[in-house]
Formats: sequence, structure tokens, C-alpha cells
Amino acid sequence: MALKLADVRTDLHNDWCSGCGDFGIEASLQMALTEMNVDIHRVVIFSGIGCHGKIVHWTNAFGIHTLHGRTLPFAQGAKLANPGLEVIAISGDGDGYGIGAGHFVHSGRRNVDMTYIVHDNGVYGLTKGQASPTQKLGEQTKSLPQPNINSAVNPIMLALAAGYTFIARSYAFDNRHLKDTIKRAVAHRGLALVDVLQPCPTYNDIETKAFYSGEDRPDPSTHRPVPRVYDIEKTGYNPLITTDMTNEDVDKKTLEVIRISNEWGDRIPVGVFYQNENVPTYEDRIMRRVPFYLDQPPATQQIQLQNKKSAVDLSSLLKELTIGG
Amino acid sequence: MALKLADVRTDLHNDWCSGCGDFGIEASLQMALTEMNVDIHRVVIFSGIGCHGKIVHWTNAFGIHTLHGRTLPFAQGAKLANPGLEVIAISGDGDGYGIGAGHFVHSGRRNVDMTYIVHDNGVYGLTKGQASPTQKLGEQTKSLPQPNINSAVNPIMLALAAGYTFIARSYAFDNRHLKDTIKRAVAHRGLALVDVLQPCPTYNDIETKAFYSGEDRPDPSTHRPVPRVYDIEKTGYNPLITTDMTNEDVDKKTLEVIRISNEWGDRIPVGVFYQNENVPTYEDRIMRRVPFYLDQPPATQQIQLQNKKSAVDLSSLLKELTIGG
Amino acid sequence: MSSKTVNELNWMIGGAQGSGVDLSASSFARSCALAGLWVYGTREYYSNIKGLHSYFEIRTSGRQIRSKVEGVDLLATFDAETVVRHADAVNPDGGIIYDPAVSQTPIEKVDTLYKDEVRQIQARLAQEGLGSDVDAILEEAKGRGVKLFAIPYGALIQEIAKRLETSELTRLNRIVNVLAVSVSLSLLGLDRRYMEESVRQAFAASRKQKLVEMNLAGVDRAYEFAKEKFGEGGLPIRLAPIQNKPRMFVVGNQAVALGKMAGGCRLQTYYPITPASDESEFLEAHENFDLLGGESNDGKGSIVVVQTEDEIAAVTMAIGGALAGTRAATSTSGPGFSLMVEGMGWAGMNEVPVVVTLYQRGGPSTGMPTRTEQGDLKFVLNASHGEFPRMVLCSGDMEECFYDAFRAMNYAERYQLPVIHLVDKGLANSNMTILPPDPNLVDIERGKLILTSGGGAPKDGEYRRFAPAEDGISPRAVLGLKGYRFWNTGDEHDELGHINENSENRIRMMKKRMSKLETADREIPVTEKVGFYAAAGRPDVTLVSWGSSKGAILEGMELLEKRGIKAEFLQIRLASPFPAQAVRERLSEAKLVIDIEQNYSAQMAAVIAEKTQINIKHRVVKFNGRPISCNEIYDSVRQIVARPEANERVILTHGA
Amino acid sequence: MSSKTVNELNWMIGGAQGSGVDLSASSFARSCALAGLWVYGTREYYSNIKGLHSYFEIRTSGRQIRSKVEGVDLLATFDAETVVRHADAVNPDGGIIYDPAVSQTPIEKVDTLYKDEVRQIQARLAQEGLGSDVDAILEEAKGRGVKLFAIPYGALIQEIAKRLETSELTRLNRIVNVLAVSVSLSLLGLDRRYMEESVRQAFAASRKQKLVEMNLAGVDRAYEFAKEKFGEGGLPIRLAPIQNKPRMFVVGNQAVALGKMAGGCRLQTYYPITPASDESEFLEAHENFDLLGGESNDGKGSIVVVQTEDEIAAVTMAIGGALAGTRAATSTSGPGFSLMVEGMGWAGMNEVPVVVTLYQRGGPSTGMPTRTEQGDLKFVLNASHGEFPRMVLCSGDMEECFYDAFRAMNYAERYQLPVIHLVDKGLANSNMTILPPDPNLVDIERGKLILTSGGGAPKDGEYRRFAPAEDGISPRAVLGLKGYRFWNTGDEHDELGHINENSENRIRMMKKRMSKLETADREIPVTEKVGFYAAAGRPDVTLVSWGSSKGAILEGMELLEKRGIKAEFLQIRLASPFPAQAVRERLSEAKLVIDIEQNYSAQMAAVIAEKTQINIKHRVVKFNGRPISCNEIYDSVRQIVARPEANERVILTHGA
Ligand SMILES: Cc1ncc(C[n+]2csc(CCOP(=O)(O)OP(=O)(O)O)c2C)c(N)n1
Ligand SMILES: Cc1ncc(C[n+]2csc(CCOP(=O)(O)OP(=O)(O)O)c2C)c(N)n1
Ligand code: SF4
Ligand code: SF4
Ligand SMILES: [Mg+2]
Ligand SMILES: [Mg+2]
Repeated sequence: MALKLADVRTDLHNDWCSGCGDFGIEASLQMALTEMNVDIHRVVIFSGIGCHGKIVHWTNAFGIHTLHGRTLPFAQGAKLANPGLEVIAISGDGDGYGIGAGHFVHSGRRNVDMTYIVHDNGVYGLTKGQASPTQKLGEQTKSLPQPNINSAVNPIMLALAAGYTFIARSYAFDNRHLKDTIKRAVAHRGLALVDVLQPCPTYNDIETKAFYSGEDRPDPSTHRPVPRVYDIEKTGYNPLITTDMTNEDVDKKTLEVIRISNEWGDRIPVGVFYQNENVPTYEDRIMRRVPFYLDQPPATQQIQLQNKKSAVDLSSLLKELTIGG
Repeated sequence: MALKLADVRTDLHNDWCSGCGDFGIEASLQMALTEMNVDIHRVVIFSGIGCHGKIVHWTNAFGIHTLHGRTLPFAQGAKLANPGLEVIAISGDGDGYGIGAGHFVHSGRRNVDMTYIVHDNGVYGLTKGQASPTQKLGEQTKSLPQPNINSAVNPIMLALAAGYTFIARSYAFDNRHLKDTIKRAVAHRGLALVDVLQPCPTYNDIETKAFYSGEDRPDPSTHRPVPRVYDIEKTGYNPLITTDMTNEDVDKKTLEVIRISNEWGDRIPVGVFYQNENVPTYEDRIMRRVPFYLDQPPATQQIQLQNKKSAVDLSSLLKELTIGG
Repeated sequence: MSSKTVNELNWMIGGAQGSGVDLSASSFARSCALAGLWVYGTREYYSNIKGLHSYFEIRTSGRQIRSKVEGVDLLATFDAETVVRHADAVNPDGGIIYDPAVSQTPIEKVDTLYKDEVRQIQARLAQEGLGSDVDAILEEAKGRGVKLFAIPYGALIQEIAKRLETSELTRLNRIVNVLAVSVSLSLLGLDRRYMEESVRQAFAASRKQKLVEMNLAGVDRAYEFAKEKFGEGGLPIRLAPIQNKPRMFVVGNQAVALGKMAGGCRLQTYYPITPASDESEFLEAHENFDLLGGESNDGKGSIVVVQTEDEIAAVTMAIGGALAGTRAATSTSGPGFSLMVEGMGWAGMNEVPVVVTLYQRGGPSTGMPTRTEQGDLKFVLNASHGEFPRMVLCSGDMEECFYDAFRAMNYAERYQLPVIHLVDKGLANSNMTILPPDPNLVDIERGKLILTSGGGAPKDGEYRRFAPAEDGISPRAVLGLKGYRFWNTGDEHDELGHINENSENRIRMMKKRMSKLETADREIPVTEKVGFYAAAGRPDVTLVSWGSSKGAILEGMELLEKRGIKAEFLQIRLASPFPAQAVRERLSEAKLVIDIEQNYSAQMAAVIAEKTQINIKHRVVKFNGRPISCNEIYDSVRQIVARPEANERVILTHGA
Repeated sequence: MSSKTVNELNWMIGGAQGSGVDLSASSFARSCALAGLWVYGTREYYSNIKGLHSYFEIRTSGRQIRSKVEGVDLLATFDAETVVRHADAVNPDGGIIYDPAVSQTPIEKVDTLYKDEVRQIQARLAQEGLGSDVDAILEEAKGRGVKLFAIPYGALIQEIAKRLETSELTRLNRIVNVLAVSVSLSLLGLDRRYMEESVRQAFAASRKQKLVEMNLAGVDRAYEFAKEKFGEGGLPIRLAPIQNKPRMFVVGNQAVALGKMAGGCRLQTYYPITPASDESEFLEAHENFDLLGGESNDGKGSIVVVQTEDEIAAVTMAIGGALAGTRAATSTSGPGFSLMVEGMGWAGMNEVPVVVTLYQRGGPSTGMPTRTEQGDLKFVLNASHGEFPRMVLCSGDMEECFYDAFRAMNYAERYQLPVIHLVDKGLANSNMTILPPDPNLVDIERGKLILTSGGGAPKDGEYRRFAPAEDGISPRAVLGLKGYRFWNTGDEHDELGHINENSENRIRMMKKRMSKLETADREIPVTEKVGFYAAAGRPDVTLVSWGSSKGAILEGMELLEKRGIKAEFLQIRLASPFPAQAVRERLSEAKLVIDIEQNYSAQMAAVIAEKTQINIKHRVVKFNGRPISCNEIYDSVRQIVARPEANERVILTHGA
């Protein structure tokens, strides 16, 4: 039974600022949910603290609005306890790349099979517009008293260094691309990052919608704006790492990812930068230790007998620790 | 007045395990201190928690043994309060790349002019040998009950992604190279990382001294071991980013850094991978806001008058907030 | 018209976040202040950037005021929601300014109301046989005697546009705020020149002449319109200028920032969080400041403000700065403080002076980020594993925010320990007129600090950072000082600062550190530890409280006195070291004691019980995130005094 | 030889960390246990991997014992440092086993002694007119009547090498441990077969036959040598086998791990930290375990153990797991817990069952990582900003470690809140023989948990995670359960779990959450809240304590009774919700109350004062990181009973 958009929306009042890129992300996510081949009852969305974090309340799926910067460990805990869940973690750029940078790096090392979407608006929205880690050095968005004093991180490169096996970028107001990218991220086996360029009309007056869509630079002939955002996959770029590639091939691809990810200004690349399903997921790795992990994961194990007693038979363990007898 | 090694050593009992690579790092650091052109009274060494952390107690300079994973923010605080200090921060790999990964990334974005040395032994020494973030997936060092379940981070690439402006690697038992690298790191204007490969004979039975020095693979003719560790700069590699380089040149260099940093196994590169003094330091950036910052940094400002009253003249500020009158 | 109250007013304005309500409120307040009146304002808003409801209450008076009062005299609105939410708070002889264009709006169309709220209001109106729209609400108010003032904002703006010969209606629409304020002031009879000046000052910084003109045109038209239409308006209150002495008009976090600056803070680290970051941003905006008689650096001093990657970095970076010899502080709210506790413990262990200003807000967890609470007291008293000395200061009002921020910097250095300065959102986001604070009332006291080689030189040639001392306080050198090398470690350490696990050393060091609290307790005068406000005569009741409830309590006491109930008030200002003796003395003589706190479990009462074994049975608590009003104090105390046995715990619930 | 004590012994062995002392200690203990004796062992070591001094005390007895005792009967050493550090602890009629090869070592050459320690010892010896080397120490002991047993380890090892026809002297050198233990057992008259069996068991896992042989050869030669050389040795103590019933020989963190496993924990997250990580590593090593009557999965259950990047991730990951419906826990020590408090608050706000086992160690900050303390009580009771319910269990011994770990999992789910299980290094690293715990004594109680669709179905079709409930506890569904969608947020929320800042909602939700503590207080039987150990007759003194002091107190009471002092003991087992009534009842009748704690400020006494307003004036505290012995209890209580007014606070200082 196909879901309609209305099924995956709650009827709460949405309190984002009008024109906020978050609306685009919300819509794309919800459309992806209706089109994806997953049981909506198994979908759990985690978010952090920031404007972005409210997305779970507008979305009609299990929704866990966690702590600032801690989205990833919360989400991984749920997924590892019940690998049958379809887990989507969502952060802001302050949340995910700022205070959450440590978890960002270490989650890459695990490669748990889930999706991570980051609302990348260059600012700390909910605390009134301080610079986020993706804001460039020397930029001065509206509410900064002085130009930004920190250099920006490149999330694509950071993800690559950390071990993410699917790395993509999309744009909040390109609904179709974002929706498709989310679907591909969810379908990916392993940890998938979708960095979403998100205008914040209230605090970021530099990377605006007009900026991304190139309204300041009309095509001389058509007089229509030439968007800065372009889809790398439309230029023939192929993000896939395949098993038949040599180490050199992989190295080359990696370097290409980084080269492209450094583009900014007149051309801003979106699309899937990197996909590698040859790295075992964390679930695969657990299976090597706990053979029945996927059949009987932590969340579904019977822990008690009919008579309420513990289902565990401690005897061999106790014996191991017993002396004499 | 030249310092002797004895001057920069305390007379405390050193309680590292015998054969520990930390001894090599300690000796190299102390030699660097005697040879460097800095006033030893201005040298402050910060360390984290782990075996490595005790290094400050064996070293006769201001020594601050901080918290697990927090070396970098402590050190930056001191340096920013008094930019006249020569600050050297030291971590273990668990400390710096594990629990401290967030600070690692964000310190790169600041580029405070100081040095960061990481004792990279692949394990959590002081807590008895759990895998650290640089231990490879599937490796099983001595005290692991199971093969390591996490992928390793590549500290060089992570540093590059984070914005470190000097990135080097050395080897604990190559005294001369390590000492020279530390001296270059200290001389560098900006944040300098020195990742030091450090055997932990007690818990890491894979990346041992014998491994690094290639004792398992004698040269067929000389029968002498062929070390795995090689100095990239001896192969003609030049880490310097210069102002006359084009963006493409810089991109190329960056990619080369990453390519080399991925080498492991039979050839393990050490040396300075990357050096870029064209990025303003955090101190430079403060100067643009606070013109007298370097002359009168926080730590040396007079805050009181002779009569113990506050030296601050609040009147113009109070006026700004005053109504009427 | 002699029956009118003069210069006692509670005015309210509401509207969507981001629609300029804050500007309205401050121009109203500023107008009053320019007229020489005293002002006290509070702000309520959601954890939201734009669109959800926010409102301000501005009290103004001929004498200094310091708390919120129940009942609105004049409610200025320009949207439906504000009418719906606040009409019932308007006093029977008060007034409501509204836009007739919204009066047909059905309640359920106000989609920023929670569903439950809509249902409740609809049910209430239905019960009264009224309709279900804004008009019904207005009718309900009118039924209670409230005067209604319809302002056709749209038409007025059209007229102004014509006058100014502009077509920028979108921009002009923003002057709806000025219209509402101006109509209010006109109804209250305050000469328009105060509002005009207020507008000029408000836009002085922006230097947009056009904007000033538009707004002045708005003032003009609004005064005109109100005069024509409502005359004197029939409101029982008048505002009249009374004097013209300069006053400061500040919000709490500015008072803290000024206190820190004067108190010598030169490094402030922070990670953004509501409601703390305003303080850091104020400091950053004023990072270069004037020095007294300074010649060097053009007579400028400076503070370095660093936005860190998280609160762990904020506190540890501040500690690093303090080690280098600067006065360092950080500023945060509950969630941030939760991340700082490990760092606090390290500072305690290594005797590092560091100040954390903690802006309490509704907890637990993310809680209610923009609402007030005093829920963190017991947490900060016990934060971090193990035992180490810390000081905890609790400010009760704007002036204390300033002086305590200054003193916190002193205490940290004198006693070489972490100091927590507790304030709350209620203080941070309230604004009021005060007399300018005088930094000269407090000396800078750096304690046993060695800043220059030779100062407090070690006797045996070897500097021992943790040398034993009678008072527990060793001479403290700073990093980089020649001849004063030292070590620090979070591990137990010897006098030099090296790790040492020896049993005797451990006992000695624990005693040394902990004894500093006794030293502080001995040295600090009791007036800095507790505030005491005697009753006029033998007290019927003793009120005990701390922090931002102070203002409401003091004004509540006046109300009580008018009804013949004599109350005295013991304000705990220092929560650690706890002034057990002073408190015990006061309370053991008391007849009836009531503990008043803005949290669920009466945390200060618990601390008092622990420290003095006095169980304060009667408690007034409030934990709905809205500040206490003086009337709530009055009501609850009266209730308890009347029937003590039946009212051991009174929960206050006011506030929309 | 009838004057000999039989089966009452305190044996000590010391040596450098990593030199095999732990192996010696466990083979000694194992030998005793194999002979049917009860064993209690404690371990002291530095925060160091190799080289610094560590030592074990193994008490063994014919009856069950549960504490440390002062005075060593037989000290086994093979290095200089152990003699220097511990000779003075040997009882006058006890013995010291030593290596004559080290007897000439000057004290100052023992470079793992702190300089201060060297000076102190030298001064002491000088005062006694003795030399300044190991021999002087031995002489000093001999002067007190201590017997000396010189063991030429080197020569013995050479002989063994010859016998085994091996030249692997480096490997053989390690059997020095076995020699010391075997000589000890020989002197004590225990048949060698127990030691032989012990050696076999110790190396059973390693399957290195060669190693077993070597060690058995060591046992052989050592027994031989001791017999030849010392005969019965003249020690006043004998060990004699008494029975052969199976006993468990466990350390505290294993007891906790087993309790968690039986209690249904299926996800354990952790970040390495001393002394907590042993528990997680034990669980990981046993991640696949047997189920009762299970057919599926070959009758195997499993626990997933995840090493996280830090403690913030550990606690939040566990919470994520709990939301999905598994019983989840994490395990840490003070510094780690300091990082977990924000997560705890979120769990409290969202009513998530999560268990944190907190192994207390010497604080503050990094403190003394390998030493014991009970310094975190008030911290955990108040950890995190704002107010939310939490439960805090304090285990007093090995058995309680097991059952409390089990119950903690129950409480968390029944009351839907975070539970902190407080243990300490003293418990974690002690080992003892106990009767195997019986998991069937506790039922698995999951409370209002909905695991399957249709279970506890919501009446109006819409599941409301935070639906109001009389007892404060709403039916709890898990993530992924069809028909039971819910939301969570750290913000204040409505019944569905959506953000809600409405005042009434806030008050309702705060009350609902906090009332769960009252429910727990009502439902949990008093026997799980406090332990009470009556005196034999009308008590002279009432001892109050918690946690690992229990064993020493119980045995101290026996010592006191022998001297005619009748003591009763009230053990607080549940610190939150605090059993105020039970405690008040017990204490208000008491004649003389003494609070005994292993921290500086007597934290439980503070909690008792807060909750009951009873001020326990007399306090025995210990904070040097070494566990309390039963003799210290005896001495301090006697001292206070003798002169209460002069001894309000007694600080215990024993332990090397
Ligand atoms: C521990 C902690 N520190 C600080 C905050 C305050 N805070 C709330 S939202 C936010 C930043 C949000 O920025 P981002 O993650 O980029 O989200 P956005 O609002 O831009 O969507 C911060 C710092 C918090 N909630 N918790
Ligand atoms: C917050 C916190 N968590 C855990 C620990 C325990 N701990 C002490 S050392 C250490 C790991 C050290 O590993 P590494 O940084 O690699 O240093 P090494 O010992 O290998 O030199 C840990 C986890 C701690 N001290 N603090
Ligand atoms: S502040 Fe920015 S990110 Fe937040 S809701 Fe408004 S526009 Fe969106
Ligand atoms: S455990 Fe490893 S890192 Fe630590 S001191 Fe020993 S050898 Fe060195
Ligand atoms: Mg953002
Ligand atoms: Mg390491």
C-alpha cells in the first residue's frame, strides 16, 4: 500500500522561518519515505539540537530528537540493538560537524548500515546565527559582529578520511535530486552521508538561495540565472568503488573525490561523490563474533522464561569461576 | 647558555615499560629542547591521559598533564592568553585521535601557532591495551579478545582535512629524525602535527620495533634488516606550499600528501608531508580585531590600578547603555 | 481625572518572534525611561527563531521596581494570537489595543497555538455562550470592563505611505510596532517627544535616515489618530515625566559582562547556548575598551573572546588561559555545564582560578531553553566526581549580577579554585533601569599570585606550587615565569605537582585543598554571603530564597505589609561555602519559615537541611518556566500564613 | 603444636607490576580455595603498566570472610622494594620470605620509592641505629620477633633448569612467583597437591604443557627446599583442608557482569577506564552464552559489547539501544561519568531505562585511578542540570554486586528511568570465595513494556508514550513497533513526545516524572533499600554506612563484641529514592551513631541530614585510597565510644 505524503507528515505547526531550506529537506525526506521500499513502521529518525532537529516532529515516523551533537551515537545504539530498523540520523552542521565532530569521525570507522543527513547552512540557526564549521574563514554572515575567525571544514573530505562508505551532497531546494540522493543513501549498505546545502534566509545572507541558483549571474543569452550548483554525476563522474579496481584505481578515485569536493564559488558540486560497498558493515563484523546476531539481535532476544526467571543459563559460566567440587 | 640534556630532565623515576617507544620520544623531545632557539622558561608542555601523558613529569619544563582527550583546548587556552609562550601539546593516539577527535578537527580550523605531538602506538596503553583509532580493522594485538572491529583513521589525512598547516610523521626510535622534526614543527608558524609511530612492546605485538625496522625481512645480500620506515623527504619529496603555487599546484600537492599517507605495510612513510605558512595563524586573526593583542595579551594586561581599583574605564560603555541625562 | 493612578503601569505587547515585538517593547520602555520613569521588563518567547509567539511585559513606575506584576493595564496587539493568549490577563479597568482586521479570525486558525490550547479556549468560550473567534475573546474582555481600542493598522499605514509618498509597503508594514506603542503612549498621556526621541535613539546605530523618517511619521499619525478617536481613552492610568537623571537600562547578561570586564576578565571562551551567549557576544562586540589613565595602547585594554567547538573545550581552554595568568571565564547554560564538569574537577584538583557563569533555564535536558528556572543548584554544588572545593555565587538582581561577576573573578584568584556564578534566564533576559554600578566599590584582589620573578620567591630556591600553607592557599605562579617552574596533573600530586599516590601525601593534599573553603568562609564578610531584609516590626513570617526571586519577594513583602503581614527575607547569596551559621541563626529564631524557589524540589531548602538540619516545612515552588510575580508571593505567603498546616507546598502556576 | 592457629591467615605478596605478582596471589588463593578454605583478597597497585610496586593481601579462613585485616602473617617477597615497603606490617610472630640476593640493596637504590618515602625510611632506620639497606629493614623486623626465611631464588632456578634440562633461564625466571607461593604454603603446612592443582588450572587455558611442567618443577623444588631448610618453620599458623564444596572465586567486576547477563542486559557500551573496563571485557569474552531450554540458535543468547569513542557516546548509544527495546547498560568510573551526565538527563526526561555501573575510584579529576573511594555519591544523586528522577543502588559486597546489577536492570525498566549502580575499586578488584549466586532469586520484571503490537493497545487508537498514569509510569513501546509510533525530545514535551512549552503541560509532566520516585519508594521492599545488622543485645553504638565498607564493618563488629561493645549496623543500599523513613526510624532510637565512609566529607551523612534532618555528629572517614580494614573499624569505633566528645571526626590512614 503506497504511502501518500500526508501519511508521513504530522499535523503540527511547523515553526521554521519562511523560506528556510529546511522545508526543502523535509519535503524531500518525506517524499523519499513514501517512495522507498521500506516499511514505514520500521523507520526511525534521529535528530540533533538546532533548527534542523525539529524535523522529526513534523515527520510521521518514529522520531527521536536527541542532544546537541549526539545524533550519531544515539542512532547507532538503536540500529545495533535492532538491525531490522531503518535508521536515518539527521544533524545540523553545528551539531554534526561542530560539537559532534568526534562522533562524526568515529562513526565512519564503524560503518553501521544507516543514513546520515546534515543540514548544512553555514550557521548555528537556533542560537541566532553564529558561524558554523562550514562557514569560510573571513566570511561575515549577517549576525556576526566580526568576520568569521575559523577556517571551514570540508565535510566530504572529512567523511572520506573517517571511512564513510557513501558520501554525497545535495541541495535543499533541488527536491528531486535530494530525494533521490536520500533514497540511494538509504539503499546503500553501510554508513551514508548526505551533506545538504541549506539556505538559512534569516542568518546566512551569503550562501542564499539566490546564490546557489546563481541569480546574480544570468546567462548572457537566455538571461536566466546560471545555477552554481551542478550535478557531478551528470558530468559523467562515477562514484562507485568496485571490487575489480586496483589499489591505484581506488587511490585515484579518492583523490578525485577530494579534488572535486574542494570546488566552491562559481561551481558547487553536488551528487554522490563516493560509494564503496566492499567494506564490511559493523553488523557484518558483529556477525563474525556473534553468529546469531541478525536473527536474534539484542532488542528481540527473549530475556525471561514463562515463570519470569532469567532465560540465561549461567551454569557453565559459574563453573568456569568455581573452584573445587 | 646552551642547555644540557640533564637540564631538561627531572630526576623522577620513569615508570614506562622497558623498551617502550615513549622513551625514544622523550629523548628526542628533550634533545630538541636543548637545541632549539627558545627560552626554556617560556616552554610549556601539555599532555593528555595515557602512558604518554607522564612525559611532562620527566621533562624539566612547565608541564601540564591535562585530561583525557583535552590536551589541545588546554594548550590553546594558554597560548592565546600568552602568545609569548612556546606551547607543545602531546597526546596519545587514543587521547588525540580517539576521545579527542573533535578537538583535533577544530584545532586545525584555528591554526594556533603551536606544536602537537601524538604518540601513535595503536593501543590504549594505560588502560591495558584496547585498540586505538589507528589500529587497523581486523588486526588483533595481544590483549584484544577478538580482532579489532573498527577501521583505522589516517591521522595525516584527517589533519589535512582539518586544516593543520604542518603535518609530519616520525618514528620513536629514529632519534635524529624525530628530534629534527620536532624542531621544525616548533619553528613552523601555525599548528604543527607530528604523528610519532611508537612501539608499545607490552600491548602491541604487531607494530613492534622489529616490524618498523624490518627485522623479518633482511636484505638478501647484506643480511641486514630493511627498515619499513622510510623518509619521504629523502626521496625528493617537498612538503612546502609556497605563495607562487597555483590552486592546481596546491591541489596536486594535497593529493600527493594523501596518496603517500595511505602507504602502509612494506613501506611506511615518515617526514614532513605538508607545510603551509600562508594561512594566517589564529593570533594573526585576533590581531585584526584586537590591535594590541600581541603587545598586551590577556595574561600580561594590567587589570588593576595602584589603589587596587579596576583599571577599566567603564564610562563610555555605561554611557552607551544609559538613557536620559 | 484626579482618580487616575499616575506612573504605575503594566503594559504588554505580543506578536510573532521576529516581527519586531522586541523593538516595540524597548521603544516603549525607552520612552518611559526618557521621561524619567523607572522600568522593569520581562520577555517570554519560545525556543524558535521566527513565527512563534513572544511577548514582553513592561512595568513602569515613579519609583524603582524590580519584579513582574500580575494583571496587564494595557495590552497592545497587532495579531490575533496575542489577543487570544493574553486578553484574559488584562485588568478589568484596563485596555486592549487590537487590529479590527483580525477580529474575525477563528481560534483554530491560530495555528501556533497547541491543539490542546485551542480546545481549552474553545471550551471556555462555549461555556460562556460566546463564539469561537478573536471577537469572542474581545467580547469576553469587554464583559469584564476592559476597554477596547480598535486600530486599523492597514489604513493608517496606507495614509502614512501617501504622506511620505512611498510605495515601500513591505517596509512600512514593520512600523505597525511603532503604531501600537505610540497609540499606547498617547492613551496614557505621555508627551510624544519621548517616543520620538526613543525612535531616534533606536535607529541611531543603523544610520538609515529613511527608517527614522518612516517611524517618526508613524508616531505622528498614531498620536493623531488616538487623540481624535479615543481622546483620553478612559484608562485609569497616566504617565507623567518626573525627572531627568541618567539611568542605565540594561539586561542581565550585559550586567554580568560589565562586571566581568571591570573585574579583570581578559579571556572569555564560550559555546553558543541560550540564554548565555548574549553575554559573550556583548563582550566580543566590546572587546577593545578604555583603560583608566592608560597611556600605552592608546589607553585601550582588551578581552579575547573565543567561540569553541563545544563546552568541554570552553572550560578547558579557559583553564589553560588561567594557568598562563589571565583572569579567564566561560559562560553557559545547563546542557553546556553538564559537559564542563570534568574540567571543573581538574581545575579544583590543580587549584586553578576559573569562573563559569551559569545561566539556568528550564531543565532537565534541553528542557525549556528560553524559560527560566533555578534547577541547577544542587548539581553545581556537587558537580564532578570526587571532592574538591568550589565556590557558588547566586545573584538576585541586576546590580548583584554586576558585582558578583566582579567578585567571582576575585574569589577565583584569592582561593585558587573554580567559581560558579549562578544566574538564570529570568535575570538574563529581563531589562530594567538601574543607577549605574560603581566598579570602585570592589577592589581587584588577586590573592597570592606571583606575576613577576622575585615576587614571593621560594625560600629554598625551588618553587613548590602546592606548598603547604596554614590557610590552604599556596603562592601561585603563572606559566612562563622564570624560576617558578611547576607541574600540574589531574592525578593526586606532590608539592611540585608531580603524580604521587603516597597515602600521607594524599591526606595532606586533600586537607589542604578542602581547607580553602574554610578560609573563604572565614574571610568573606557575612554581607556578601547572605542578604537580609528585615520586617517593619516583629516578623510574622521569614522568607528564604535565592537568585532571581529576590525582586518579587521584596515587592511581595510590601504588598503583604499593606495587609498587615510582616515578612522578613533571608537571601542566600553564597551557596558554597555555605553560610551555615548565619542561616542557622536567622532561622532558628523564626516563627514561620517559607522557602521560595523556582524549581520543583526546593533545592535550597535541601541544602539548608543538609547544612543546618533545619527542615523548612513550608515551600513555595514554581517550575513552569515563567518568573514569579510579586502578587504570587503575596498570595502564596498569605495562603500559608492563614493556614500553615494545610499549605506545606504551594505550587505557583502563573504566566502565559 | 597445638598452640597454632588453624586456618586464619593473612598472607601478602608484592613485586613490580607485570612481574607476575597477580599470578602468585591467585595461585595462592586458589590453593587455599581448593583446600576448601574461604578466601578474601585485595589488590593495590599504581596507575602504571609495568615496574611500579603492586601487592596483594590474601586472607584465608575456615569461615567466610569479607574484609581486609591489619597485620601480615606471612610476607612473601622476591624483590627489595616489597621488603622495604611492607616488612613493618608483618605481625611480631609472623614471617618474611626474601631473596638474600637483594638484602644488600640500599634503600635509595629502590628508585620506585618516592624521594620523600626514601627519606622517611632512612630517618626511621637511623633513629633505630640501623643501616640503610634491605638488611636493616629485615633486622628491624627480626627485632620485633619476625621470622626470616631466605630463599636463594637464583640458585633454586638453576637447579630446576638442570633438572628440566633446559636453558631457557629468562622464562624460568618467571617461576620465582611459584617458588615464593610454594615456600609459603609449605611453611603453612598445606599439602602440595593443592598448589599443584592450582598451577594446572592456572595454565589450563594457555595449553602450554611446557609451562605447566616448569611450574610444577618449581612447586616440587620449593616444597623440598622449604622442608629441608625450615622444617615446620615455626610460624604459629597452619592451613588444613576442611571440606570440598564448590565455591566461586570471583572479583567484583565479574559479579557485576554476571548479574547484568542474568538480568537481561544485551547491549553494553563502554569506553576503557580503570577499574571499570574489566567488566566490559569479561562480557565481551563471554558474548555468546547458554540459554535455559532454548532450542533456537543452538540454545545461545548473546550480548553485544561496543567500545565507543568516548563516554558521551557510550551513554547515548546505550540509550539508543534501550529505545529499541533491549536492556542496555554502560560501565565507567568517575571521569567517564562526568562526561555522561548530559545523556543521563536526556534519559530522565524521556523516561528511558538505562543502567550505568559506576566504579568509584580516588578523585577528584584523574585522582588516584587504581585506588578506592566512595567519593561520587552526591555527584550521582545530583548529576545533570534540572530535575529528573533517577535511582541509585549501592552494593556492599560481591553478592550484592550480582543481585544489584540484576535488579538495576529491572528497576530501570519498571520505573523507566536511568539507574546508577555504585560500586568501587575496592569491590571491583577484590576477589573472594562465595557461594554461587542464584539468578532465580530475582524475577525479570519489565514493567509496562509493550514489545508486541496489540499488547497494552492504546484505547483511542493513538499511542501516547507519555500518557498520564496514576503511578507516573506510562506503557512503554519500543522503536519499530507497528501502531505505537512515538517521539522523544530533550525539550519538555506533550503526551505524544512533541515539544510543548505550555505551562500546564510542563507542570503535569514534571509531576508525572518525579512521581515515579514515589512509586518506586512505595513498591520496593525495605529489605532492598537498607540492610540492617542487629547487635547481640542492646546496642551501644549504631554504625551507618554504605557500599564496600560493609565487610570491614561486619567483621569489625565481631571484634568489638569480643571487647564488650555491642554495635548494630545500618547499611544504606538505595540512595535514591532515599529510604528516609527507615533511616529515620533506626537512627532516632540510636544511642550513639557513627557514620563510616570512604570519602572526605562524609557524603552519606550529608544526604541523611538532608533527608531526615538527623545530623550524625560522629564520623569515621577514609580517603587515602586504601580500603578500610576490620581493625580500623574496631579501633575507631572504640575510640569514639570511649570519648565521644573528643572524637567527632576520625580519619583512617592505614594502608601502604
Ligand atoms: C550541549 C549544548 N550546547 C549548546 C546548545 C545550544 N544550541 C542549541 S542549537 C545550537 C546550534 C545549532 O546549530 P546547527 O546544528 O547548525 O543547527 P541549525 O540550527 O543551524 O539547524 C546550539 C549551539 C545545546 N543545546 N546543547
Ligand atoms: C574521560 C576519561 N575516560 C577514560 C579514561 C581512562 N583512560 C586513561 S588512559 C586511556 C587511554 C590511553 O590511550 P592513549 O591515549 O593511546 O595513550 P597511551 O596510554 O597509549 O600512551 C584511557 C581511556 C580517562 N582517564 N578519562
Ligand atoms: S534560523 Fe535559519 S535555519 Fe533556522 S529556521 Fe530560520 S531560516 Fe531556517
Ligand atoms: S603499556 Fe605500552 S605505551 Fe605504555 S609504557 Fe608500556 S610499553 Fe609504553
Ligand atoms: Mg546550522
Ligand atoms: Mg596509545
